[in-house]
Amino acid sequence: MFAGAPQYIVSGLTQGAAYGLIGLGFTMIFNTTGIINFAQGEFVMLGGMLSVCLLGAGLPLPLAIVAACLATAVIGGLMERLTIRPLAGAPAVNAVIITIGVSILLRGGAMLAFGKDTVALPAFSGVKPILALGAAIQPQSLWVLAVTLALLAALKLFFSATIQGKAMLACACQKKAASLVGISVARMALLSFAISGLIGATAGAILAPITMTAYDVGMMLGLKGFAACILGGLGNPFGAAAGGLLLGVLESFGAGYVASGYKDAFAFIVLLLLLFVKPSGLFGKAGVERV
Amino acid sequence: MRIKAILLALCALFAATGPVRAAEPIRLGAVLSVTGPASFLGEPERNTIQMELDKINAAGGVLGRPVEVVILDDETDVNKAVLAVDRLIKKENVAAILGPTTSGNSLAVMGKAAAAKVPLISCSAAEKITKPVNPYIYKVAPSDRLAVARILTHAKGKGYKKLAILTVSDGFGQAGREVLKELIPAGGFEMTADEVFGPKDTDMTAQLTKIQGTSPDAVICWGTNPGPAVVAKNRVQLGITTPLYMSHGVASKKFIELAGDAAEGLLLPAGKITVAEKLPDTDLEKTQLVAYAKSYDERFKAPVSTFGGHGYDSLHLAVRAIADAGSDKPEAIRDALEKIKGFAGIGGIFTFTPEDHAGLGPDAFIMLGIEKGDWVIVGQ
Amino acid sequence: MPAANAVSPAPPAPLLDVCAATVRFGGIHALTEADFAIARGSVTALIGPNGAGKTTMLNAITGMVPLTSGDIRLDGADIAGLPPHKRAAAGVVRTFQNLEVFTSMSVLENVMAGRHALTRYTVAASILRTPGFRRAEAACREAALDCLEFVGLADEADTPAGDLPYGKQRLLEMARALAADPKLLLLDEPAAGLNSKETARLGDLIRAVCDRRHVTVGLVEHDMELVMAVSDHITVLHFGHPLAAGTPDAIQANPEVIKAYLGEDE
Amino acid sequence: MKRPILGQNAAQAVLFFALLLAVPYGLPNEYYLSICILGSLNAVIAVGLNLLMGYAGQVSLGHAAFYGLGAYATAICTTRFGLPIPVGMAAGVTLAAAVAWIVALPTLKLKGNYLAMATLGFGIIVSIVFNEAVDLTGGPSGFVGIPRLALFGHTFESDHGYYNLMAVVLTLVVLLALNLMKSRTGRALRALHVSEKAASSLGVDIAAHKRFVFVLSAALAGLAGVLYAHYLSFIAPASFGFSFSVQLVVMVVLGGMASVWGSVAGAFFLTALPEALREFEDIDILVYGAILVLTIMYLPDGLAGGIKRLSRKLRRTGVDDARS
Repeated sequence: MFAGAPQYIVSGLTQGAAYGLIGLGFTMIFNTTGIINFAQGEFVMLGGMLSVCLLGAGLPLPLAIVAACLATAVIGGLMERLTIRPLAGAPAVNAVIITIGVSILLRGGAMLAFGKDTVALPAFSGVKPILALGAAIQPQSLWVLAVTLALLAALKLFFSATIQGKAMLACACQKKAASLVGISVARMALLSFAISGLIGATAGAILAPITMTAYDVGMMLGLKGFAACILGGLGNPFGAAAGGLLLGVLESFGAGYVASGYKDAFAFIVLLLLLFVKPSGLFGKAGVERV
Repeated sequence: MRIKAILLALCALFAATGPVRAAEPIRLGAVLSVTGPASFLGEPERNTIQMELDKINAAGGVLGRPVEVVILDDETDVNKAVLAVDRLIKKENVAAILGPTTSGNSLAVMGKAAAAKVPLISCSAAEKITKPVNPYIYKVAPSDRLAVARILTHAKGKGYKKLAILTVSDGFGQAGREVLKELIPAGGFEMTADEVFGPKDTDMTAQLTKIQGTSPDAVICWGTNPGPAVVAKNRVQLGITTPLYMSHGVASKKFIELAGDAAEGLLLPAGKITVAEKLPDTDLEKTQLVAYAKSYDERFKAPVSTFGGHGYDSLHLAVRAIADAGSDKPEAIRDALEKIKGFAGIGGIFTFTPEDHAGLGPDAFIMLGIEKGDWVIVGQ
Repeated sequence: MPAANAVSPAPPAPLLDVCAATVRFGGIHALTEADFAIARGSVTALIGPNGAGKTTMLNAITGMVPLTSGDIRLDGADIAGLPPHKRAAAGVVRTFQNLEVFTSMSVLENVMAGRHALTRYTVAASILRTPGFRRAEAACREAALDCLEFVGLADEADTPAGDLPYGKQRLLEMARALAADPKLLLLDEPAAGLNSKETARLGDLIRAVCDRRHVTVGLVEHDMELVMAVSDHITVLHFGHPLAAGTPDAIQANPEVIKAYLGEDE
Repeated sequence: MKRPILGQNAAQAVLFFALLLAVPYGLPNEYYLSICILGSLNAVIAVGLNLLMGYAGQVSLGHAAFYGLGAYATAICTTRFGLPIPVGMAAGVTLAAAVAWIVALPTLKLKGNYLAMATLGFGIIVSIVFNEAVDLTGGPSGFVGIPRLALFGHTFESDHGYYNLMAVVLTLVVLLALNLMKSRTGRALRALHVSEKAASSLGVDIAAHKRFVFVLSAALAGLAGVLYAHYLSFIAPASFGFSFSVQLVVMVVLGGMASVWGSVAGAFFLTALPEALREFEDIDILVYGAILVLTIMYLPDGLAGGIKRLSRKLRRTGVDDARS
């Protein structure tokens, strides 16, 4: 019965790491601005597509990826400045619609700029699988896990050791108080969108060699990232990463042991059950509503 | 650079100022999925129709009149397809409709076209489009049944007994799956696994591991890019060596580019256009295929694919029917289409009868292999 | 200010009788074995320093917070088990410390919403505009306008509630609560944020609610001047337990209360 | 100051109905009729969704699922089991309402982002079932051969006939919504949107009211699904997925939250927009996204809100309007 288990776990973790990274991007923005950014999936798509495009234009692979991530960070910042900033104070659902509008714009732009075909990024270090613990592991999967852990560590450092990091956390807890002590909430929001763009693009770039990418892969990836950070506890960066890994493995097992057609459905069924039982997610603390 | 057919239509209208009945253009309509998930099918179809239209009009059009095609993009969305067909019939009052690109949209608009007694030549392959026969509905894409038959004859030749199938969960995949589940047992094979993957899925190791568990002699993967390329790569990553057949859905250079080394040794049925130059000179359609492939490559700087061929066939069949009928009345075109025999198109030799509005025989597909990144003809 | 309060006659059975109410949030003991009674037709105040458990008591009575133990009787009936929305029908209605006015609706609609439990017609009736619906809706409008007049907001009936100044929104919340024809109206620091003139007018209104509309009033309030002027009876809470209960004069003279409030004088 | 509130809604509805009936005669040709039919179908859903989102403040990112449930229920009843069309229609509406009733209890305890996620997840699960349950729903290549609508012996063959039917249905739905909102239930829903605490302290059963409006909006979506299936006589899972749920939310927000007329306007505008953009070929997706972003930025409370603010400004040109 568990013949394929190691393989399911490996592919689940690889896929899950990417969901976790995307969830991380959601958390960055949610923590600082309270907005769920439905264009997060597009940041991931841009990471992949820009890397492929820059590679095609002659840049070496590592440089292409770094340039792509920085460009997406700039796009994230522009998005905050042009669309989110003027919206301060409008009802929350308007912010959701604006991010949906931006995701459509980014998708349309990518289609016109990169065309409609699926493209792939060459694997960072070859495709020869490494056979270990009864499963064939691609080198690229190790890159995905390694980069995810590196980013998590960098974020932990950023939040605990840098002023900007602490300032962003302050905005997350209490915007008014943060601005009272002189933190420019606006600049923190801009920073959060930029960093979230950077993280999303990184996820896109490291995933592209495995999953290939096209102008319209953003939406489903965005939804999975959103599910990951709800699973792990909205607002908790490490919860999002863990939620992503869990989501990936669940999908993989669901596809392997039950019915591959319903793979996506399992992820969302588990999510619904969790929402009904513990809305604050696995690692989030239940918010006490003051009467 | 893309001269939109509509603009063409407008200036043609203005040009034809005089009441001269003869110079008035023949109006055809096309509903194609130029954007959306099926854009890799619709875009080459649109490009081909525009290219061939310029050629036809340069050679004097048909019945001495220029031909124009109002091309509408349904974005692979069924509502937009219905609205587009409505517009073509009621607003553009076209004589015949080319497309839609996908089976789903074709099934959705068939009724409307037939009700308005306007002939429709679909560019999709689903058998349900022409079975049971609707007098006004034709299709140019070869049925999945023919592609499956080609694979199974090859598998029979190799002496395989146990086959596993892995199909994509969209219109194309489902149609293939139904025919596979019918013909595999009928062909005396044993179906060991029936797995599915999503059009946007990015990892099929779970399905392949499960299939490997049933130790089949060969696996048939039925889908269109990018899924099958992921399957091919996963197969190499898992170190699986069981022979893998692909469907004609990936019979394009794009697939080889995406799958990279993982495409090595794969087998798939394809229209002859894919290997136009490599065809033996005795082949009747070679000259036509090579000409089409070359001009498409020059104009659109992209390798040709069988999908573009559907655009070619639907346009040329319509023009041929207008010439045979000597009029652009929808009813006359419908009747003329039904009488077309031995028309050498890109998809194959078309012969329509009142009972068969698909018009293609088994010769539509030949078996191809992939060696060192290029196609190899494996045998008729 | 009304004349000094006459000493109330022998106390009739209390309208509200809270016995040994205990409320615990995790480790915090908000209320421990607290008894609290409100006599019918009286204005009874519940006072005490911050954190004494006043608002918790109010929330417990209105079902916003579950009782850990003890019981609450209204007019003899046990209401401890009722969900919050059933307590209004039982006759207990409250206002809130920080304003909870329905800003998206007009002033009149706010007060009509107050009569939710009393307007009797089915959803189908409201869709088909049956005569029964028309009568009930007109009656509801009538009663709502009457409450608005009572608090002096009659001519602002059609203004959006969000446009009213703070003081008037306080009055609106009162009118809305009155519209529910409660047996007991609980006011949660109604004087918060009001200037002295507005507080005085509030005092008259509270007396009027009790004397003219015959609604018993429970008042949680910090403004001692208002409490002493308006209340027939006062209960003092200290660390979640009643310290003393009696007439305003008795409470002012009670050493325990002074100690609790003003701390030990050396 | 006694304004007869009774006749006002009915009067507006009759005027609206007359306008709808007149529209076909103003159209250059019949092609635009099918846009009006699809527009009115979307309007029925949008009005229902606005009761849920605009009035009661409960966001739903999965309403296309109820639209699909209605469509597939009637398709399966009438085509696979050969039941008469009215039975299929009843089945469609009831199935959508029943599923909503079951899903409502656990879902509506949630708030804000969690509620959005739960409804989104529910919508995706249902669209996957449409796609995978091949022998029931015909799977990804869709469900063919749904009979044209036939009621009381009359089959609605022509688009014009179907449009007139839609005009009747949409007017009744609008009247239902207007009347409901101008009643005890409407006040309770708008109250709990602002403050659930205050509403429940006044006797409003929050859970019951949320479930009622959730089920009502689902039933209306189901009704639209039924009418869509019998209009197109073909349905495919792709039309009931997440992207259509998003379009519905945009119709409501663009039209104007808590405004029945706003959602009707939003629905027709967003149905006609892509058709009007067809001339732009590839870049219509860009134009659609841009219009979305700009409208939300410059008309935060939607078309209806903007018009209301404009009219209030015009009425008080003299008095400085404190709340801009």
